[in-house]
Amino acid sequence: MAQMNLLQAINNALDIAMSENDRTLCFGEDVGHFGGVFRATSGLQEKHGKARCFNTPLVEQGIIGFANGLAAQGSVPIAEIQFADYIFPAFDQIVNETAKFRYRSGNQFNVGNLTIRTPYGGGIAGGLYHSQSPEAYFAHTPGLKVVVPRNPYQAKGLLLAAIRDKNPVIFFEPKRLYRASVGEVPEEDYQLPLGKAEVVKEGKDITLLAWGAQMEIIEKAADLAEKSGISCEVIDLRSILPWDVDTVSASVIKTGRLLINQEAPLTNGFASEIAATIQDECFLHLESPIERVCGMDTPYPLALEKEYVADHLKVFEAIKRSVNF
Amino acid sequence: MAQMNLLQAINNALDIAMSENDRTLCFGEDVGHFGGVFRATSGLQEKHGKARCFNTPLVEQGIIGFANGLAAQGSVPIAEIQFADYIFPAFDQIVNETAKFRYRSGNQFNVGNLTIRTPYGGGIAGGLYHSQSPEAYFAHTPGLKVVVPRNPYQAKGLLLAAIRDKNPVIFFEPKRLYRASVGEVPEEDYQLPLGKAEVVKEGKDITLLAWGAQMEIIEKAADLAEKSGISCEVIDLRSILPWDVDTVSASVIKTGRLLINQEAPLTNGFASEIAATIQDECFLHLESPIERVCGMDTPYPLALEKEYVADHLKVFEAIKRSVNF
Amino acid sequence: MNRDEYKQGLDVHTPVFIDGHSVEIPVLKILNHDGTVFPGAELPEINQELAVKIYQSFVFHRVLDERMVASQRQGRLSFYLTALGEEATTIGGTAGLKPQDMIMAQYREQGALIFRGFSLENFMNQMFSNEKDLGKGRQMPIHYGSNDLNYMTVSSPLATQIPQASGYAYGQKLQGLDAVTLCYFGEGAASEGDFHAGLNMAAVHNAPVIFFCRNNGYAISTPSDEQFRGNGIASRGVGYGIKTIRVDGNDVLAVLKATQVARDYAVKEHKPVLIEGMTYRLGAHSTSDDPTGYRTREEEDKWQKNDPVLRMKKWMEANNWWDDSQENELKEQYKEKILAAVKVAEKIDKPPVEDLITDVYDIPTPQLTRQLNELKEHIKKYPYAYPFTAGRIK
Amino acid sequence: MNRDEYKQGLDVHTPVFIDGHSVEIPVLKILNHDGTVFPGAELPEINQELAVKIYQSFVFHRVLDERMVASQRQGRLSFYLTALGEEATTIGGTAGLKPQDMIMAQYREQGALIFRGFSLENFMNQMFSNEKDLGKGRQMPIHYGSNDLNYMTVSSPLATQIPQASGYAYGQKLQGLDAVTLCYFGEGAASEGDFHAGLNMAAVHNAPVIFFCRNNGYAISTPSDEQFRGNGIASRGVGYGIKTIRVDGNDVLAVLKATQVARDYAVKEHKPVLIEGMTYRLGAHSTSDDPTGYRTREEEDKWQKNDPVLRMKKWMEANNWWDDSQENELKEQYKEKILAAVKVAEKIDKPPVEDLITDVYDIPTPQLTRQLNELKEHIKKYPYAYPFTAGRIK
Ligand SMILES: Cc1ncc(C[n+]2csc(CCOP(=O)(O)OP(=O)(O)O)c2C)c(N)n1
Ligand SMILES: Cc1ncc(C[n+]2csc(CCOP(=O)(O)OP(=O)(O)O)c2C)c(N)n1
Ligand SMILES: [Mg+2]
Ligand SMILES: [Mg+2]
Repeated sequence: MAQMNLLQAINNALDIAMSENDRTLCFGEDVGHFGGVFRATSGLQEKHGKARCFNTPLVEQGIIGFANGLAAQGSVPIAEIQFADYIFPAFDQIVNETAKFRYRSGNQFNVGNLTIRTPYGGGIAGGLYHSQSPEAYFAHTPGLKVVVPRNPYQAKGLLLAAIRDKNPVIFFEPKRLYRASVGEVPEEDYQLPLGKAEVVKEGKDITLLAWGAQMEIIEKAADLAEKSGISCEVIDLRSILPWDVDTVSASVIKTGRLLINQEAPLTNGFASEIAATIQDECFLHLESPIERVCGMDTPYPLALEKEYVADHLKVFEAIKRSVNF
Repeated sequence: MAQMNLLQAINNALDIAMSENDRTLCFGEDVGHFGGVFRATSGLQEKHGKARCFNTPLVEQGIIGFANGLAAQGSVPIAEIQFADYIFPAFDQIVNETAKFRYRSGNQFNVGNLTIRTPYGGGIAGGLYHSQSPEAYFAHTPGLKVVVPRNPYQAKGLLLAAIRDKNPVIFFEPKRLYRASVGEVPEEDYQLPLGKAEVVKEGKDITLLAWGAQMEIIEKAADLAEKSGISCEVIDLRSILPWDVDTVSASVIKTGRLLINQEAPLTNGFASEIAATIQDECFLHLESPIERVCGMDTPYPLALEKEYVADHLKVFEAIKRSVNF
Repeated sequence: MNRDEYKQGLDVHTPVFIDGHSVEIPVLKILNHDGTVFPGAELPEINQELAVKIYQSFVFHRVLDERMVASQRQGRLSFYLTALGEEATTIGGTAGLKPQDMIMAQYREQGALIFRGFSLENFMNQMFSNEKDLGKGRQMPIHYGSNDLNYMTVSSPLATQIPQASGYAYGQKLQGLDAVTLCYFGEGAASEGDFHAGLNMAAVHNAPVIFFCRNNGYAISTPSDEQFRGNGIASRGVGYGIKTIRVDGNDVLAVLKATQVARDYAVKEHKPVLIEGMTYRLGAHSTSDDPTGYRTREEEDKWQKNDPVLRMKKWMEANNWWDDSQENELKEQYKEKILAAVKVAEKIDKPPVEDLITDVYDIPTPQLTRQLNELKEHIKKYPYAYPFTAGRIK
Repeated sequence: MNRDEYKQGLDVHTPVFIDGHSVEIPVLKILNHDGTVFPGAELPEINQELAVKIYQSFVFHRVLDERMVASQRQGRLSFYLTALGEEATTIGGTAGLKPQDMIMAQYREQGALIFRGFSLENFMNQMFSNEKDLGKGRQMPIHYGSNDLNYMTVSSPLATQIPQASGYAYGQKLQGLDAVTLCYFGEGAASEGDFHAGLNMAAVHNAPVIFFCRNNGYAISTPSDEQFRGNGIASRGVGYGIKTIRVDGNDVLAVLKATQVARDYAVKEHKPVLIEGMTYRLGAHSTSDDPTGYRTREEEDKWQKNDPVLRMKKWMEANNWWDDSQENELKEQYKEKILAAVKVAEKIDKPPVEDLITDVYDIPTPQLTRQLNELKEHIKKYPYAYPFTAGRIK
C-alpha cells in the first residue's frame, strides 16, 4: 500500500498496463514528454519510449480515429482527451464508429481494446469549457462502456479493468479530485469490476446515489442527515454504462426512497435514466418521488459556480423533502 | 388548403421563409441545384438564386460552423444535414458553439437565427446509419430547441416558427413519412407554437405520449386499446426542448397512467427524462409505473428491423400491462 | 519538416502570394487509349497471370454491377451501387498490394474484394442480409467486410476510415510487419474533417498508409468544382508533407505502378503516400439516384470513351493474352453464376432474433438479455407480425 | 479550379512524386532587425499617427501582460495568458483592417482589442468576472468579446471560429458590405477538422475572410514539428486554392502590409486569403504552464533577440517619432492605470444570481425560471454558503 493521489493512481495503472503488454499505447495532446497538462502520463514516455507514449496533433477526431484504427489492428490504445469539454469533435468517431464497430461487422472486427481517458467536471473555476460532465451524451450509445471513479483506489482498479475489458470504455476522471483526493492504493496489480455499483455505506431511510466527484457531496449530505436522524444508504454507481440496476433496486426496495445527485445539467442527464428505470422496478416500494439533485439547465457558469452546483446543502434539503413527503 | 406530403410542406415553408426575408439561406450537401437527396429544397435555387440556396462541400462540421457564423452575422441560415446519422461530426459546433453562443458572450452575440433541418428515423431499410433518432443527444444541451413534427400540417407550421424563433432550433424530420404522410395544408403562412405539446385525442384511462413518426404508432395502438375498452389520451410532444411539462402532467393527473413511445434506444433516451419528471410531478396520481416502449439498446438493425422497432403491438401490450398493473 | 528548415524560404520585400498555380502536379500515364504503352513508360511489375487476373476481375465487376442493378430494378434488392468507369482504381490499386495489407474502403470498392477473391456467396449474402452474411445482416447492401481478406467492414459515415487507417498502419509498423494499410475515399469525402485529421496524423507519426483518393468528379450531385477550389486532392498532400502522386485513374497499369511504388516506399520508409486517381463515376451515385438532373449527356459520353476496361483489353489483345471469345464466354459464365447465386441468397433465412443483441458488446449485458427475452415473449404472442423470426423462437 | 484545368498537368510515364519541396514559400520582410527598411521594400500605408498608435499599443500590451501575470501570482486573478513576442501579429493585423471588419480570434489576441480601444475597465471586468463584465462573468479570464468593436467573444474550443468566420464573411458579402472577417488561430489549432472545413468552405463559397495563422512554434508543450510535417501552414493554402502569404510575424510592417493587401483583395475579389505569421511564443502557454520542461533556454534566447517591439522602436526612433523618455513615461502611466483598475475591478460585485439563467435562451424557459426560483429559496435558507449572492436576493 502507498499513499497516492488520484493522478498518481492513474499514472500507476497506465504504467502497469504498458509494462505488461508492449502493444499498449498512451497518446493525446501534450501526453508525451510533458506528461499531459495534468501530468497523468508523466514519466511514461521516458520509460516506455516515444513510439508508445506520444503527443498527437491537436485534433480530437483524429486522436479517436487513430485509436479506433489501432484497436481494430490489435494494439491496445489508451487515448487521452485533454478535457472532457473537448471530446465533442470526436463524437462521431465515438458514437458512430467506436460504439458500432463490432456490431456492424458481425464481430469480424472490433475496437474492444480501446480506452478513452478524459478529465471531467467542475469546481476548478473553469467556466463553461473546462467543467462539463458529458457522461449522459455517451450513455445513450449502445456499444460503449462508461466508467467514473471516485477516488485513487477506485481509479486504479477500474482503469486497469477498463483497459483490459474487451469493449471500448470511456473513463471519466474527476479532475477536481486529481490532487485533492488522496488515499491508500495497493502498489500491485488489481481490478475492480465494471458494471457494478458499490454500496459505500448502508442505511435504511433513503438511498443516495451518485458517481465520481459527487460522491463526496452525497457523503457530506448523508452526514448532515444522520445528525437529523435520517439514515442514508450511500451508493457509488461507478459504471454509467452498463449500469447496475440490481444493486440500486435492491437498495431502494429496502429504503423506499431514492435521491440521485449528478453534476451535469438536469434535463436528460443520466439521473433521468436511473429515475425512469427505478420508478418502474420499484414502483410499489417508493414512498416518495425519486429526487434528482443536479446542475441547472444552463452551461456551466464561472462567477456563480457556487450557486449553480448540486452541493451537499441542496442534497440535504432534498433528503428532507423526500423523507417528509 | 392543398394536399401536400411532408416534403412538400417543408419545401413550402422554406419557400415562404426565403421569400419574406432575403437574408434567409438554405444550404447543405446536394441542397442546391439537385434540391437535396430527398428533394426538400427542390426549386429553391432556381427561385431564390445560387447565392442563397447552394451545395456545400461534404463536411458537416463545416456546414454548421458556417451556419453559426452566418447567424451571428445576422443572416438567417437554414442548414440541412443530409441524414441525422451524419450530424455527429457537427456535434461540437452544435453543443459547444451553437448552444452556448449567446450565453458565453453575455448576449453580445447570438446564433438565434439558426435552424438545422435533418431527416431522422427508421423504417426505410436503412440499417444502422440511415435510421437513427438522435434527439436525446441534443436534449441534454441547454441553449438548443429541438422540434419534431408528425405530419405535413405540423411540419410547415413548426418549421416556420423554428426559422423565426430567436433561438437555434434543430428540426428533425421523420423521413419515413416524407412521402407517406399526406394531408391538408394551408397555402398561406402560419405558425405553430414551439415548446407546446398537443393533445391529439382525449381519453381517460391512460396517456400515450410520443413525437414525430411514432405518433402513428401510438394512434394505432390507441385504436386497438379502445377495442378492448381502454380509453387512451394521445399526446404529441412536438417539442423535445424545451418540453411541455404542464400539458403532460395535466393529462397524467387525469388518467393516472403514462406510456411513452420513442423510436430511439431505451437507455437515456428522451423518454427517460419525461418519466423522471412525471414520476416526480404526478407521484400521488400514478396508478402504475410509467411505461417506456422504445427501441432496443443496440444500433439500429437492418434485417431484423421489424422485430427491433417499438411498434403498435408492443405499445398495445404495454398499455394492457399498465392498465392491469 | 523542421521549423528552421521551412523558415529558410526566400525573403521578399513586396507581397508575393502563392496559390494553386504554385504547384505543378504531373499525371502518371502508362497505357495509351489505343492500348499501347507510352514511349519511355516504366511498366509496373506484371506478368500474364496477374494481367489476366486483373482483367477477369474487371469482367466480373461489370457483370456483377449490371446484374445487381437489374435485381434492384426488379425489386429483389433494396439498394445497389456500381463503380462503372472507375474499376481500375480499385482493382489496380489492390493488385499493387500484398494479401496481408489491410484495405479500408469507402463503399465503391467492390473491385478490391473481387480481386482478392471474396466469394460470390459472400457478396450475395451481404446484399440480401441473410443469416449467412458475414456482417449478420446489419448493414445496407454493399457494406462488405472480410477479416480473412483483410478488408475492413465498410461503414457509411464518410471519411471516418481515414484517421483509422493511419492508426491501423501505425500498429502494423510497431509490430514490425511487412504490411501497409491502403485507405480508399472519394474526393467528396476528402472535405470531411477526418480527412485532415487522418493525413496529418499519418504524416506526423510516420504511418505506412497509402491514401488513395478516387477523384471521380462527383459526390452524389455535387461536382468537384463545388467541392473544392484547389488543384484536386493531390495538391493537399504537399501541405501535409506527404509524398503524393497523381495518376490517370482509368489507366490500370498506371494505378498498379503507382501503388507498387507507394507500397515499397511506405514499407521501407514507414511513411504515408497519397495517390490521387483521376477518374469518373460513369453511373448514378447509387440506385437511389438519377444523374440526368445534374449533368449532361455530353460529359458522360466524353468519359464513356475513356473506358479503363477497354483500354486494358486492347493491351491484353496486343499481348495475345486475351480475345473476344474468351471474354464472351466468361461473361456468360459469370452472368449465370450470379443469377443462380441471387436465387440462392434471397431464399436464405434472415438472421435469428438473437443476432439483434449479439456483438453490441463482447457479451450481452443483463439489460440486453432481458430486452431479448421480452421480445421473444412478445413475438410468441404475435407470430404473424414477425414472420422472419417467429417460427424459429424457442 | 475547374476539373479540366487541373487535369492538364504534365503527363509523365514514370512515377513522379510531389512533396513539401514542390512549393517554395517566400517570406515577406520589410523591416530589418536594425530598424531599417529592406532595400526595395514596399512600405504599408502608414503615417506617424498610425505608427504611434501601433507602438503605444505594443507598450500597453507588454505592461498589461506583465501586470496581469503578477496579479495572478499574487492570487488575485485565477488565470492569465500573455502574448509576449507575438504582439506584431495581432496589433499589425488589426491595424490593417477597418473598424467595421469583424475579428474572430482564438484567445491570444488581446493586441487586437488594445488596438481597437477596448477599455481598461472592460479588460478588468472580464478578467475578474464581475457584474460589469460584458460577458457577465461566465468565461475564464481572457475570453473577451465586444460587439461595439466587432470582436467576437472568444470561445475555448479551438478552431471552431474558423468555419464560423467563413460564414460570417459570406454574410457580409451577401449584404454588400465593405467589410471582411479576420480569423486568428494558432498553428496547433490548424490541426483541427474545423480548420479544414473553414478554409475549404471559404474557398468554395468565395467568402471575404482573412485567415491569420499565428505560427508561434508551440501548442502548449507540443512543438510544431510534432504538430505537422508540411511546410508550415502556408503550404496548405495552396491545396485549398486560397491565395496565401507568409510573413515575418515579428515584423509589424510586414504584417501590416500583408493584411492591407489581403483586405483589399478579399473585399474586391470576394475571396479568402491565408496569412501565416512566423513568430514565437516567448512566454509560457498560460499561467498554468511552465515551458522549462519542454524547451531549451537557448531556443528562447534566440527568439528573445528577435523582439518585434524593439524592431519597430528602432524604426520609430530613426523616424524621430519616438524616444525613450516618451516610452518610460507611458509605461509608468499604463502601469499605474492598470494597478488602479485591478483594484477597482476586483471589488465589484459578482453578477446577480439571475444571470445564471439569462441568455441561455432569448427568454428563460419555464423550467429555467422554476430552477432559479428554487435556487433563490435555497440560498435564503443558507445565506452563509452563498456569500456572493445571498445579500442581494429579493
Ligand atoms: C458523414 C457523411 N455525410 C454524408 C453522407 C451521405 N453521402 C453518402 S455518399 C456521399 C457522396 C460521397 O462522394 P465521394 O466521396 O466523392 O464518393 P463517390 O460517391 O464519388 O464514390 C454522401 C454525401 C455520408 N454517408 N456520411
Ligand atoms: C478543441 C480543443 N482541444 C484542446 C484544447 C486545449 N488547448 C488549449 S490551448 C491549446 C494549444 C493551442 O495551440 P495553438 O493553436 O498553437 O495556439 P497558441 O497557444 O500557440 O497561441 C490546447 C491544446 C482546447 N482549448 N480546445
Ligand atoms: Mg466522388
Ligand atoms: Mg501555437
